[in-house]
Parts: sequence; C-alpha cells; structure tokens
Amino acid sequence: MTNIIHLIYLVPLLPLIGFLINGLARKLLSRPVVSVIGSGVILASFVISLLIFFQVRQDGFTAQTISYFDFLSAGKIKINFAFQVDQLSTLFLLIITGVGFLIHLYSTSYMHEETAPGFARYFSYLNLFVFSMLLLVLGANYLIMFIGWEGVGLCSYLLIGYWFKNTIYNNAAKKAFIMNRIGDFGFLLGIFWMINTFGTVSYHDLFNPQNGIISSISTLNSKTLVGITLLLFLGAIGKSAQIPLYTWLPDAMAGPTPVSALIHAATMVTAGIYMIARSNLMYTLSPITMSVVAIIGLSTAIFAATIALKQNDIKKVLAYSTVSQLGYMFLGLGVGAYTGAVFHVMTHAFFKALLFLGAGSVIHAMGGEQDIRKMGGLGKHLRTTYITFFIGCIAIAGIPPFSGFFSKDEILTAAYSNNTLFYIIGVLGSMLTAFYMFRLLGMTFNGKFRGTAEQEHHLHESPPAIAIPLIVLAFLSIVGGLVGIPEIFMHDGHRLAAFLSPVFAQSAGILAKHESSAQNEILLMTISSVLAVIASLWAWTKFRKYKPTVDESTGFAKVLENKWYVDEIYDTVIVRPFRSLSVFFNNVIERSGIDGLVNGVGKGINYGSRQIRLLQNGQVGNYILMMVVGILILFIIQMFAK
Amino acid sequence: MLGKYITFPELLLWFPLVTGVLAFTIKDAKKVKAWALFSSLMTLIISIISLCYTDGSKYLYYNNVSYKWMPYLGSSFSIGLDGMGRMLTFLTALSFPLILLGTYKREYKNANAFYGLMLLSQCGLMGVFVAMDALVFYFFWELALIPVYFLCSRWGGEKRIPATFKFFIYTFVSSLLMLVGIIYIYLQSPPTITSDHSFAIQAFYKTALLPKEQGWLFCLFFVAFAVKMPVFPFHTWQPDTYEQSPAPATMVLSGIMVKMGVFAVIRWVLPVLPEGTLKFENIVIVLSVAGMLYASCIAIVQDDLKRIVAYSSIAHIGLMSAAIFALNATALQGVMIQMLNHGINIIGLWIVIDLIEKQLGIRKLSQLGGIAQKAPALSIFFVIIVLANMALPLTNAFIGEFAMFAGLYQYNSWYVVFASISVILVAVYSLNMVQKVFYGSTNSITELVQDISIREKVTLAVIVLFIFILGIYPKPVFQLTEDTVSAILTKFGK
Amino acid sequence: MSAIIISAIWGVVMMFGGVFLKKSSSPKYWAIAGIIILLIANVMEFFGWQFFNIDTHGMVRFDNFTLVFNTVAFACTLLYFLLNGRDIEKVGNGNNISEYFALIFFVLCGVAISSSFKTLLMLFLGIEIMSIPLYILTGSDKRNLKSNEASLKYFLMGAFSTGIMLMGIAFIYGGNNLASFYIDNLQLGNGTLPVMVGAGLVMLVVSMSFKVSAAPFHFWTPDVYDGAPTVFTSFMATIVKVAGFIAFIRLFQSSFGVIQSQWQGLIVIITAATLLIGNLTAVFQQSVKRMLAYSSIAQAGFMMLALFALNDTAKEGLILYAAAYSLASIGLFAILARMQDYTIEGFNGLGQRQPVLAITATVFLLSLTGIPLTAGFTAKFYMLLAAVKNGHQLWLVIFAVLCAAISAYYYFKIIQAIYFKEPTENINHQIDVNRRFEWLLIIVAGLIVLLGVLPGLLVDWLYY
Amino acid sequence: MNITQILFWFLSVLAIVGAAGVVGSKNPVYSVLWLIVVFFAISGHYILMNAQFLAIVNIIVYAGAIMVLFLFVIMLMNLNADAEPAKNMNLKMAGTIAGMCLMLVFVAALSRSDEMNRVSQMNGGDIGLIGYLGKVLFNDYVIPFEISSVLFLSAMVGAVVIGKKE
Amino acid sequence: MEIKWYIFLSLALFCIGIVGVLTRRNAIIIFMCIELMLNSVNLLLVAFSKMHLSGVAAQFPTLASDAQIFVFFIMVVAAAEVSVGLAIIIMMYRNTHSVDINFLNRLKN
Repeated sequence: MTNIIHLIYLVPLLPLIGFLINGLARKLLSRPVVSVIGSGVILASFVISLLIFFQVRQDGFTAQTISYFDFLSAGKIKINFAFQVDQLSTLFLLIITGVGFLIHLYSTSYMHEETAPGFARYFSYLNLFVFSMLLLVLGANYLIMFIGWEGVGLCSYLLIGYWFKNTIYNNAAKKAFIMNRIGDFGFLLGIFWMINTFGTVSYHDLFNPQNGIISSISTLNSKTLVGITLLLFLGAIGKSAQIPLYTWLPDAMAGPTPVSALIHAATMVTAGIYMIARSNLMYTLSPITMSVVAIIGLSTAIFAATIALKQNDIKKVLAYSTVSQLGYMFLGLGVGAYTGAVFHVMTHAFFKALLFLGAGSVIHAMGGEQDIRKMGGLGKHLRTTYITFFIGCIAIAGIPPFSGFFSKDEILTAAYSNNTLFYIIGVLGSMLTAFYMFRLLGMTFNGKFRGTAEQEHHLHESPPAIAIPLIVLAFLSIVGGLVGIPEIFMHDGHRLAAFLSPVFAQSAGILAKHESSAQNEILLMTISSVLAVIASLWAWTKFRKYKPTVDESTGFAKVLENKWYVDEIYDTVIVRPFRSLSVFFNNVIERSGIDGLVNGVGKGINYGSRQIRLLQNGQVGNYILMMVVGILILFIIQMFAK
Repeated sequence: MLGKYITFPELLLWFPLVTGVLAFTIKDAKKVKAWALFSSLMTLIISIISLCYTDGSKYLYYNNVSYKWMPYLGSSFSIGLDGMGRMLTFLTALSFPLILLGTYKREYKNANAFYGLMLLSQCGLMGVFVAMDALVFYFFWELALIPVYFLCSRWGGEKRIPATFKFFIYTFVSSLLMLVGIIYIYLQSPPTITSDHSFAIQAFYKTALLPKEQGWLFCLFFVAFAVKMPVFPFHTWQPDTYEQSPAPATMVLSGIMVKMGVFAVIRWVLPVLPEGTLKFENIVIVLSVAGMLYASCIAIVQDDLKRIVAYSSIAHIGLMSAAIFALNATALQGVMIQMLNHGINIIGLWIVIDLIEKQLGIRKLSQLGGIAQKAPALSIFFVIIVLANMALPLTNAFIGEFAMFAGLYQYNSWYVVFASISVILVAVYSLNMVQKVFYGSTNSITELVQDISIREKVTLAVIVLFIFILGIYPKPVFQLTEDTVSAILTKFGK
Repeated sequence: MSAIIISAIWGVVMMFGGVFLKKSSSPKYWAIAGIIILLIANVMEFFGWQFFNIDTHGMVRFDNFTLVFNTVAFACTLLYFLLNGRDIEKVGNGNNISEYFALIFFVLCGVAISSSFKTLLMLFLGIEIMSIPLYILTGSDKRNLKSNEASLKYFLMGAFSTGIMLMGIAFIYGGNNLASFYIDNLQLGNGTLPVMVGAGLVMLVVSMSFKVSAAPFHFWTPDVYDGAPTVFTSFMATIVKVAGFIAFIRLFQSSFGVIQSQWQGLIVIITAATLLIGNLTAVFQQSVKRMLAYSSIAQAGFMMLALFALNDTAKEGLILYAAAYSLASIGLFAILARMQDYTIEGFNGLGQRQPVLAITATVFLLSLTGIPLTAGFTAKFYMLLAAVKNGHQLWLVIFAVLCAAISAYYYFKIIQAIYFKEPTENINHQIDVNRRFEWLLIIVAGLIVLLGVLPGLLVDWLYY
Repeated sequence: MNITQILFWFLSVLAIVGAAGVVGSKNPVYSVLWLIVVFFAISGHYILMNAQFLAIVNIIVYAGAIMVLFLFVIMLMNLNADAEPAKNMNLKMAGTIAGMCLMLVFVAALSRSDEMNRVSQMNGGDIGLIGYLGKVLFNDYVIPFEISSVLFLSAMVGAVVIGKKE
Repeated sequence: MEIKWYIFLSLALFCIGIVGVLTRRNAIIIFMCIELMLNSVNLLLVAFSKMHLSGVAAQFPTLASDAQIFVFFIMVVAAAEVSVGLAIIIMMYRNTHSVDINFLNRLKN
C-alpha cells in the first residue's frame, strides 16, 4: 500500500491519455467507445485517487513531494515538475475525479445527439479539463499550479465554445478566457514576485513547518507578502469569478450543461479557493489581504445573489448562484475559516453539480429551452429530476441537515466571530439564495406548463445515464455535510477539519481563535436556518403560481434584470476606450506617426531631390557663379574662420 | 574525425550555398522544388548531428574554423558554433524543410530562381549564426538580406515593391551604421601577430572602450539590430513586408531573420559593449515594453491575418529584447529558448495562414469564418499553434516567456507589470483571430475550403510536436545555451 | 615611366592609323593591342623591368601606388575597349574612329602622369592632357546638339578651373620658402601654414574638386555626362575621374599631409556637400544615364573620404574604389550604350528578356550600392575604415553611410525595374547584344565579386 | 618715385583699364583689341622685371597668334555687331558682386601674409634671359617639354576631329 | 617693387576676368576672360620668381627660373586650349548659329 502514492502520476496521466485517444482518433471511434474511454479513464483516476486518499487518511501521514524532472532551470530559477500529495490535494482529487466521473457519465447521454467526431471532441476536451484540473491541484509548486490554472481556463474556453458555429457562444468563450487571463496576469506576477524574493515557488520550500521560508516569517503584513497574496488573489478573482471579474461566468453558460456543472460550478471555479487554501499561511500572515478577500467575497456573494433574483434563464440563475456561493467561500477564506471554505467547495460541488445536471435534464426535456418563464409544471413529468433538484435547492439554501447548511454555517459562524457585519450581510445573502433558488424551483417544476404543445408532448424523464448521476449527487448533497458536523453537536464530528488540519495547522496557530460560545453558535445557526426556510417558502409560494406578464419590469427590478448594467459599464469604461485607443494607435501613431515619419523621410528626400536639381538649371553662367560662391565660402572658412 | 577535415560550421554554411547555386540550373519546377527540399533536409540532418556531436567545450572555441582572409586587416574567415549558434543553426535548418513542405503546393514562376534564392538565404542566415569574426558577420548579415529582398519583391503581393523596398532601406541604413560601429571598435582592438587590429570576436571582446564611446557605439549597433528584430519604434517596415511577401519569404523573415537581431545583440553587443549596455538598458527596456503593449493594441484592430501575426511578432520580440537587457541568467536563458520557440511557432502560423490564403485567396478576418467546419485538422493545428503563441503553459513559448518575465522581474518589477499586460492582450487578438477565421458559420467563399493534405499535416504535426516537447521538457535547450549565457554574464560581473 | 611613353606613342600610332587603316573595324583591334602592351609594360615595370631609363629630375616617380593604379586603370580601359569597341565606332557616324582611340590614349598618358607627378607642373600638364581630349570626346557626336553643348560647357568650365588652379599654384610657389614646385618640398615641417600657401591650397582644392566633380564644383558633371556619347561618358566617369582622385590624394598627401588638421575642414565640407547633393539629386532622375552622372558625384563623395582620411588605408581604399567603381560603371554604361531607351522604364523586364545582362547589371548596381560580396562593399568598407581611423569628425562617416543608403534608393530602382516590372508597351526595349558581350560582362561581374571577396588580391600589391 | 615705379603704375593702370575694356565692350572685336592692350601691358611688366623671354613670347604667342585666331573666329562668325542681347541683370549684378567680393576676400586674406612687403627684384637678374631659360628648359624640364608635345598633339587631333566637316 | 602691388594687380586682373566670365554671354568673350585670368597668373608667377630671386633663390637661381618656365608652359597649354576651344565654339556655331551660352540649356536638372 505504501507505494500507491507513487502511482500519483497516473491520476492526471489517465485523463491525458483519454484526451489523446479521443482527440486524435476522433474520426475513427464510435460514440460508445468514446464514452467508455472518456469516462473510463476518469473512473480509473477516481479509483486511484480513492486508494491514495485512504493512504493519506492514515495517521501520521506527512505531505509528500514527488519530483519527476527539471521543468524549468534558467539561471537562478530551478523548478521541478513535481506533484504534491497531501490532504488538501487528495480531497480535491476526489472531488474532481468523483464529480468529474459522474458528469462524464451524464454527458454520454446528454451529448448523444452530437456527431461522432463532435462527441469525441467533447470528451477529449472534458478529459483534458480533468487533466488540467488535476495538474492544478497536484502540482507541488505554483508553476505547476499555474499550468493547470491556465489549462483549465483553456478547456473552459474550448468547452464554452464547443458549438463553435454560434458567434455568441464564441464570444462568451473568448470573454471567459480573457477575463481569466486578467486574473492569470496577477497570478503570474505573484509567482514572479515569489521567485524573486524567495527564490522558489515550491510549496515544500515555502511552507514546510520545519524550515519553510514563509513559515519562518513572523511579521504580519510584510509588504512582500501582502503584495504577493493580493496578486495571487487577483488570479483567484479571475478564475473564481469574483467582483470585478465575474461577468464571464454567467456568459459561460453558453457551453453544454454538463460542462457548466463540471467546470463552472464544481471544479474549475473553485481553483481560486484551492489556491488560497494552499497558500493559507501567506494569507494568514497578511491580514490586509484577508480583509480584502473577505470583503470581495462577501460583496460578490450578495451582489450576484441580487442579480440571480431576476434572472429567467435557468442556467443563468444557477450561474449567479455559483458566483454568489464562491463569494461565500472567499468570505470563509477571508475570515480564516479555511476548512469551512474547502468544506463548502466540496458540498457546493455536490449540490451545484446536481442542480446544473438537473437543469440540463430539464433543458434536455424541453428540447433546448432555457427560459423558466416558458416552463412550469415539469415536476409531473420529470419526477427524478424534480426530486433531486429539490434536494439540491434545500442543500444550497442552507436548510439543515443538508450539506449546504453545515458548510455555509461554518463560514458564517467564522464571519460572525470576525466581524458581525459580515455575518449579517452573509445571512442576508443566504436568504436571497434561498429565495431565488426556490423561485427557480417553483417556476420550473410547479404550476402549469407554459411552453408549446409540441414541447409538452416531448416531455419525458431522462435516461439512466442522466438519472444516475443525479441520484448519486443528490445523495451526496444530503449526506455530504455530515463529514463536518460542528463540534457543538458532536465531538470529533468535524472529520474534515481533522483530516485537513495538517494543512492549516500553521495558520491556525497564528490566527487568534475567537471561540464563540456554544449558545451563541446555536443561535446563529438557528437564525440563518430559519431565515433561509422563510425565504424559501416565500419564494416557493409566490412563484409556483407564476404567470407570465408582458409588462416590462421597472425601476430596481430592471436594474437587477439587466445585471446592474455591469457588462454595459465595462463596455463603455474599458472595452470601448481601449478599442479607440487601439484604433488611435493604428491610425494615428502607426500610420501617420511612425510610418508617416519614415515615409516622410523618403518624401523629404524626394522633395529635396526635386528642389536641389533646380540648381542644375543648365546655365553655364550660373554654374560658374556657384563655383565662385563656393570658392568664396571655402576661402573665408579657410582664411578667416579660425 | 569529422571535425578534422571538414567541420559542422563549414558544412552548414557551404551546403546550402552549393545546393542553392545548383538550384538555379534546374529548370524544371517540380524537380527544383524537390531538390530544395532534399537539400534542406540534408542540412537539417547535418545540423542534428552537430547538435549531438560534442567535445566537451561548448563555448566559442568549439568547432572553430579559421581561414586567412585579409591578414593585413586582421580579419580571418573564422566561423564556429557555440551553444547559441548550434541552437539557431538548428532552427534555421529545421525551418527550411518545414517552410518548403508547408508551402509545397504553391507554384512559383521561375521556380529555379525562387528556390535557389531560398537556399541562398539559408546560407546567409547560417553565416550570421556561425560568424566568429565581425567582418564575416557583417558580410553575412547583409547577404542574408539580399535573397530575401529579391524573394519578397519578385514573388510578393501587389504592393510588394515599395513595401519590401522600405524594408530593405531600413535594414540597409541600420546595418551600415553598425558597420561604422564595427570599424570603430576594430580600430580600438588590440594588435595581433599580423596586424595592428583585429576583427576576431575574441579581439572585440577584449577591446577596452571608454564608457562614452560605448554609449554611442551601442546606439549604432542597437539600431541595426533593433530594426531587424524589430523593436518599437523601428518596426514599421515589418507589417507591410510580411503582408506583401510570398509566404516562404515571410516565414524566413519572421521565423529566422528576426532572430538574427536578437542573436546579434547577445553576441555582439552585450559582451563587446558592456558599459554601453548598462547605460542604455533602461531605455531599451522601456522601448521594448512600450512596443509590446503598442503592438498588441494595434494587433487587436487589424483585419488582415498577416498583419495580426506581424504585430504579434513585434510584441513577442519586444519581450525578448527587454529580457536581454535585464541581464541575468534567467532572462537570457528565456531569450535563448524563446528564439527557438518563436521561430517554430510563427512559422507554423504562417504555414496555416498561407494554406488558407492559397485556397481562398483572402486573408481578411472580416471575409473569413467557419473554416473549422470544413477543415477541422487545419483548425486544430492552428489553434494549438495560436495557443503556443499565446504562451499557454505546456507549450514551448510559455517556458521562454516565463523565464524572460521572471528574469525581467529580477531587474525591475514594474516593467514586468506593464509587459505582462500583453499576456492579456495577446489573448484578445489571438482568440479574436481564431474565432473570426475558424468559428462561426461559413460564407460563400469559405465554404469551398478543403482540409489539408497528409504532407501539410505532417509539417504542422512536426511543429506541434516541437511545441509540446519544448514546452514540457525544455531542459536540453537550456543546457545547450547555458555556457553561452554564463560567458556573457561574466562580462557584467554576474 | 613606360606607361607615359607607350601611351603617348600609341596615341600617335593610332592617330596615323586613322590615315592608313581604311578598314573601319581594325582601329579597335589596334587599340586593344595597344592597351594590352601598355598593361604588360606597366606590370613589368612593377616587377622591376624598366624599358626607359630617363632622368626626370624627380618630376615623376612611379612608385607602387602609381603602378598599381595604372594597372587598374589600364585593365579597366582594356575591358572598356572590349565592351565598348563597337559602340565607339558608331559615335559620330563612324568617322574619326582611330582619332577617338588616339585621344583615349592621350588621356591615358595624362592619367599616367597625374598618378605619378611629383611637381605641380607635371600635375598641371597631366590634368590638362587628360582634359583637353575629353573636351573633344564629349563633343564628338558633332551633329548632336546635346553633345555640342556638353562639350562647350565642359570646356568653358574646365578652362575656368584651370585658371583657378594656376592661381593656386602661383600662390603656393610665392608663399613657400623653398620657392619650389616639387610637392615633396612643400612638406611644411614646422606645422604652420603660411597665409599665401593657404590661399593657394584653397584654390588647388577647388580646382581638384572640380576635376573629380565634388560639390559645389560638380555642376558640369551631370550635363557633360549626359550630353557626351554614352561610351565616352563611361570612360570619363570612371577611369579619368578616378585618376583625378589619385592626383588629388597624391598631391595633398605629399605636400600638405602633415598639416592636415589645418585644412581638413575644407575637405569635410566638400565631402559632405558632395555626398548630399550627389545622392539627393540622383533620386529624382528618370534617365539612367543622368542618374549615373549624379551617382558618380555621390561616389566621388565617398572617394573624398580618402582625402579626408589621408592615410595608408585611404590609399588602399582608393585603389579598391577605383577598381570597383570603374568596373561597375563601365559594365553598366556598356549595357546602357546598347539600349535604345535610357529611362528607367527602359530597363523594365530586362530580367526576362536578357537574363545575363540583367544579372550582371544587378551585380554592378549592387556593387555601386556597396552590398557585401561585391567590390563596392570592400571599397566602401576601406574608405570608412580609413575615415574612422583618421579619428576626427566621425559624424561625417555616419553621414556618408546615410547617404550610401540614399544611393541604394536609386540604384535599386533600376534593379526593381529589371526584375520586378513588366516591359512597358510604348518603349523600344531592343538591345543589341551578342554572346561575346555577355561573356565579357560576366567577366567584369566576376572580377567585381572576386574583389569583393578577396580585396587582398589588389591591395596587397601596394606593399609588394 | 623712380622711373620703374612710374612705369609700373602706368602699366598697371593700363592693364586694368584694358581688362575692364575686355569685360565691358559690347562688341567682341573691341574686346579682342582691349585684350591685346592688356597683353602688351603685361609684357611691359615682364620687361620691367627683366623677363625678356616671356615678354617676347607673350607678345608673339598671345598678342600675335592667339588673339589673331580669336579675331578670325569672331569675324568668321560675323559677330562684330552687337550680337549680344541684354543679359539677365540679376545675374550680371550677382556676377559682379561675386567677383568683387572675391577680390575683397583675396586682398583681405593676403594682406596678412608675411611676404607682402618683400621686394620683387626689378631690372636685375639674368634668369629671365633666353639663354638661361633655354638651358633650364632643355636640361631640367625636358620631360615636361616633351610631354607638352603630347598635349599639342591631342589638341591638334582634337581640333581636327571637331573642325573637320563631315 | 614690393610684391604686394603685383599681387594686387594680378588679383585685380584675375577678378576682372572672373567678373567677365560671370557677366558675359558670348562664349568667345568668356573664353577671352579666361585667358585674362591665365595672364594674371603668369604675371604673378614672374613677380614671385623675381621676389624669390632676392630671397631663398639667390644662391639657386633655378628655383626662381622655375616659375618662368612654368609661365612658359602655361602659355603652351593656353595655346592648345585656345585651338580646341575655338574649334568647339565653331562647331557649336555651325549647329546653332549662336555663341550665346544662354542658349546652352538643353541639358539641365
């Protein structure tokens, strides 16, 4: 058993192989073969991950770094291609491969209408994504993480633009990539800063408790650390869709629904959380950054939630919800609840994947329709979907004892002990969450069907390949929270915290624990749960009898419907001026300025040529006069100018 | 054994020359094409052998051959290969088969002259990379230009004559300035047995120059190389020339010739004029970084595929030139590998663009679209190459750019902050290009496009293979150039 | 010494040949024979075989520099005869052929004198012997008004500059304490330049500048080169002009070399002006012949750098430049002489019609531009080397280099016409060439490349 | 003021007046005649300086031969009438000013010369005598003398080539 | 006589010659002016020869006579030039029936 860790390379390698096979032989392979290969490799990875997990879980396991080769050795920089196996990465492995497998499975059915090569292309992209994501979490240094980081961005791009004939989808894909790149820009700078100051980017060198470089820093808020952490956080903002770079995520819903589930809900967008959790020590040492993270997280949470209230596209609602939930995770990170954040990543992966897949199932049934105003009453036709979706909604709304409750509560509790205002806003956000989720549920599954007759005729429950993942995820959404039962309910109930404790041990040592009293904690829980339940019920009752209205929404509702006009603002403030600048560069500076100067020299010479040749006017008298003048000048220079 | 009678630098230099001259005599278009391909493949084999062949000492004296040339002047025809030289000769040798294969379908009038000139330009380029004597270097520096000039002007697009002529004048002026600089340094160089001064590279390295002299000499040299690279604001010849040149010439220009500038700065400016370098490094870096952003911005609003790639190349080269002047091992190593990478990537880009243009006769973004449906293989290759051009991790350019950025960061972090904005901008225009060309729906023109043949697939596959191999395991290249870099840095006491 | 004597004698021979040889084609062969004899005699003298042992009282001296230059000049003349023999016979409707050859031999005599003089008197005579036959040759196309006009202009201005030169000589004689015309005696050892000698020096500079067509005394050049029959333009723009430079540098190096710093300013001004005016004016020309005339001014500017530098490298460079420039120009003029249309459009599509002519013309033009691998480059390189070596006024060198770039502009216009343009409809593109002519052009081009690769072949003889 | 000086001034004034006459006469024939006056004046100077040979040669060659040639040509062309239309006044002015400036500059420059006050030996010295000069010419200057024959030959050939009617 | 008077006289003649060259349009008169210039040089040379005779050349009279020989050669050359020059002028006259240099303007620019 001990050497199973050395098989770690197989975990990313298998998806890569899947990618290569599916990608290169996409014209030769039939759909079933592609499905088997595509899902099989992920399953295999999952199995290996599981085995590794069991080993890591054993007591006394210390983080291991497994180096493969010199990746980059230029001058001072020596960076290995190495994997890090510890509790955090293993947990993420499980989430990625586990949820990933389910979604692959789901996709085999969901994407069945694609042509065989397209199908293979889709699976190869998915495999590549899993590979990149695994690289991201497995990397033993920030460079490898960055590889995965950009890799998932790429896959996200490819998958959002999977239907490449559609220009809107392409634009969405492009937007996603570019926004991610803005984040990556910060990440990259952070890495450079690290390299420059610490000379290394390897986690082991930086964080190991014995002689890690960061570990030995004792001052808080050193300029370097604050800078690095802020830059890295910029990366996280981009990847995890936080204010101000969140706008790509709702647009990213252009991709196939399983992709939204996998990438834009369960895994990729949580990379930012992973990264900060991974560098928790640095963040802990820079409280300024922590506050920034918390504030941005919280504001994103509430901001996205408000937008979600008025969205009518089923996937858009979920997308904003994702943004909002990610905000919670950052809030957790910002207030030092690293475990809580990771916990929420996990539970969120379950229920948000569930919700997305459920939405996919709905869309599938509706023949591609995504507008919830044209749905309604689907619960009758899609029983499984309805039930699982319902479970998902409860979980995300934070109603006990479903998984969302535990994880969100942990974050909120930590927020409370950090700053009461955080807590209040957080609870408000969670109310909003409950509200819009149940609005979604109500409008989709309850009431009367509002679509066309033809659509109604075709309504049917999805095949098993779709249903099974839903059921599994629903199950996980219910019980997933049980790995993190708060201390007050059960001693040693927070197994996750125990499991992850080696990773966060150093931070925990530094963070002053504001242990709140047990009563207090129960009170808080009660408040949030009750509020969530109230919000849910209100929304459900209100929207289960939704009737489409033609009149345009006005005032604040309109602002919300238009997503606070953020896209428009970006367009006017950044995109357009930038484009004008580029046009200015191109037309004025390049054409008229530099090129004009160069051509001007040419023209000047031509002009000079035309003028100077007039001296040569054919008259001998003039010529001789010119000579005489020349003599005069030369003579004066020679004889007098001394 | 081989090294005793005839050496690699000689082989690499004379082989293309001889085959190039012979190519002129082959009248049959098909045969001459095959001949050129054969010749370039042979050169590639020679170059690969030279890469494997080592005798322990890699820097400067390795494989050095020297013939008496102008003994009174202290110039000898001396050529040799060090790590950097071997890398760049390899790039040259590798590029030509790729170029020829990638454009094999093209039919050019007077094929014998066309391919003959191609091979001659290869000879010229090789000469630049192997020269170990300033005069020899200058010789080849100009000679490499002439065949390319003819190629561009004879077989290029509609406005080829003014465009390439601008290019010619630009480079000619600048290289003449460099000649003045070379002469000046020569006249300060220490005496040798046969002459008062010497053009040999070692003599140049030993020449002691006053800081003030170094300052203006630096300007003379740098302008020459900046034009070739090109660095903002000496770049305006480039987009026009790339746009108007025939595809193979464009590839030679951007794939290899641009590297001449970078190479020359590393080989002839840094070690010879250390103090001049230190004096101007800031200015150069600022120019380069400004150029990066500027070119990237312009690339965004271009409509012509070739111009986009041209401006993108300016941006990439800007980073290289900035990194050179960061003057540390990391950055220089990055530059080294990036020379190779950029060469490979941009040739790939041109090949794809040429394949599109050849089939459809257009290369305007606004007229293209939906090619991915009709030509998936072409699209995949193109996307991969574009991604490599964007320096996505695990592709070759990432390694180079990462090292360069990291090195530049050591020099001054603010430059990197600005320079890496281009990381975002490159994504903007690259993806825009991919989208406009390959995605979306087809129109009446692009409907006719067909996917590429096996030959072109192989060509592009080789490029992609290099992209990934160098992107995942760049160590051999780093090792190859390590000694060169450290030898240069010792001049700066680093 | 044999060069002067044999060329004079052969001139007389050719002169009488006009009377006795009736067959119109034979003067050419006689002339070729004569030039070969001249060349051989000269080379033999170089290796120490003196035919004539005459006490010249030190008025002429044939040193290595002279002999190497003479060899170059005679070799170029040989090529010139070979290439242009037929065209010379056509000038002025085929009359007076042998007289033309006789005059050319007299010019060569003048060339030999002006490359070997040691006194101002011999310089004066040499320059005059070069000039007077050229006035005639310029006007040899008697029915052509342009030729007449050129001839008269050349003559008037030439005579005027002779006056200037003589005044200068007079002042130098009057002002120097040794009362000598011997240029070596003018070595002004104590480093001061007497006022009167200074005045004379300015006038000598002016008149020599006139002979080598340096600005602002170049005005005769375009008109005369344009008006003269192309074959003779070829001769006077190359060999004669270069001989002027040889005389120029010989005079100033021996006489005023040590006090160069006191008059370098003049040369700097003249050089800069020549480079600028020559190159700039050439840009706009439509007629290739006239363009070459201006370009010859530009090239003169580069050769002036030798005078600016005034060191051994400058001499080497001048020899190389002489060879490079003469060969390329002779070749180009030979092609031009066979063409019907002298405009740049006349060259359109030459690459397709006459590949050999095209490629050789390209080599000549590249050489004139100064692209490596051609003699033009090595020559320019030596010039720059010499000028930088001189150590002063580096800006002039950079200026020269920039002007060289301008020269690329107009030389390449022809290359562009040759290769990249289609023949124009309404222009007579006919060229009258044969195999022999092509081979000769190839030989000239080959020589250019040879000197471009191995300049030592020529320069090393200076130190033989 | 002795007789030499008087003669000197007289001849100088004559020469300058003659020269002005050459430039100023409208009729070319008068110009020729004025030029002859100048030549005589210059010959007078030669005699003053005891350069007898040159004085004679000047009269014979210049005044006698060359000027006659000029006269012939002028008469051949029948240019004795006022054939010259008014020249561009600007150019004329410019020419005159340039010439005067040149004169001014020359004089100004040369006045600073050391030689200015040295004396030119008048009347004495036999170097200007035919016998002396002849010896020098045919001993030391034999080469230039022979070479000047080439000059004459070429001039002769030239004149024939140009002058011969086709 | 002091040499300066000779110098001034020569310069005066020389410059009058130049003025004539510049202001006249008749080729023959221009040519005559050039002859005038040459003569002024001759005068100056002779004066210098006599000046040196009383100075450095007192012991070596050949140094002084060199100038007079030079003058002789100038005359020779002038004669040759005249023959050629007049021939050219006549040729010109034959073709254009004019010796006005202002009409020499076919070649320009």
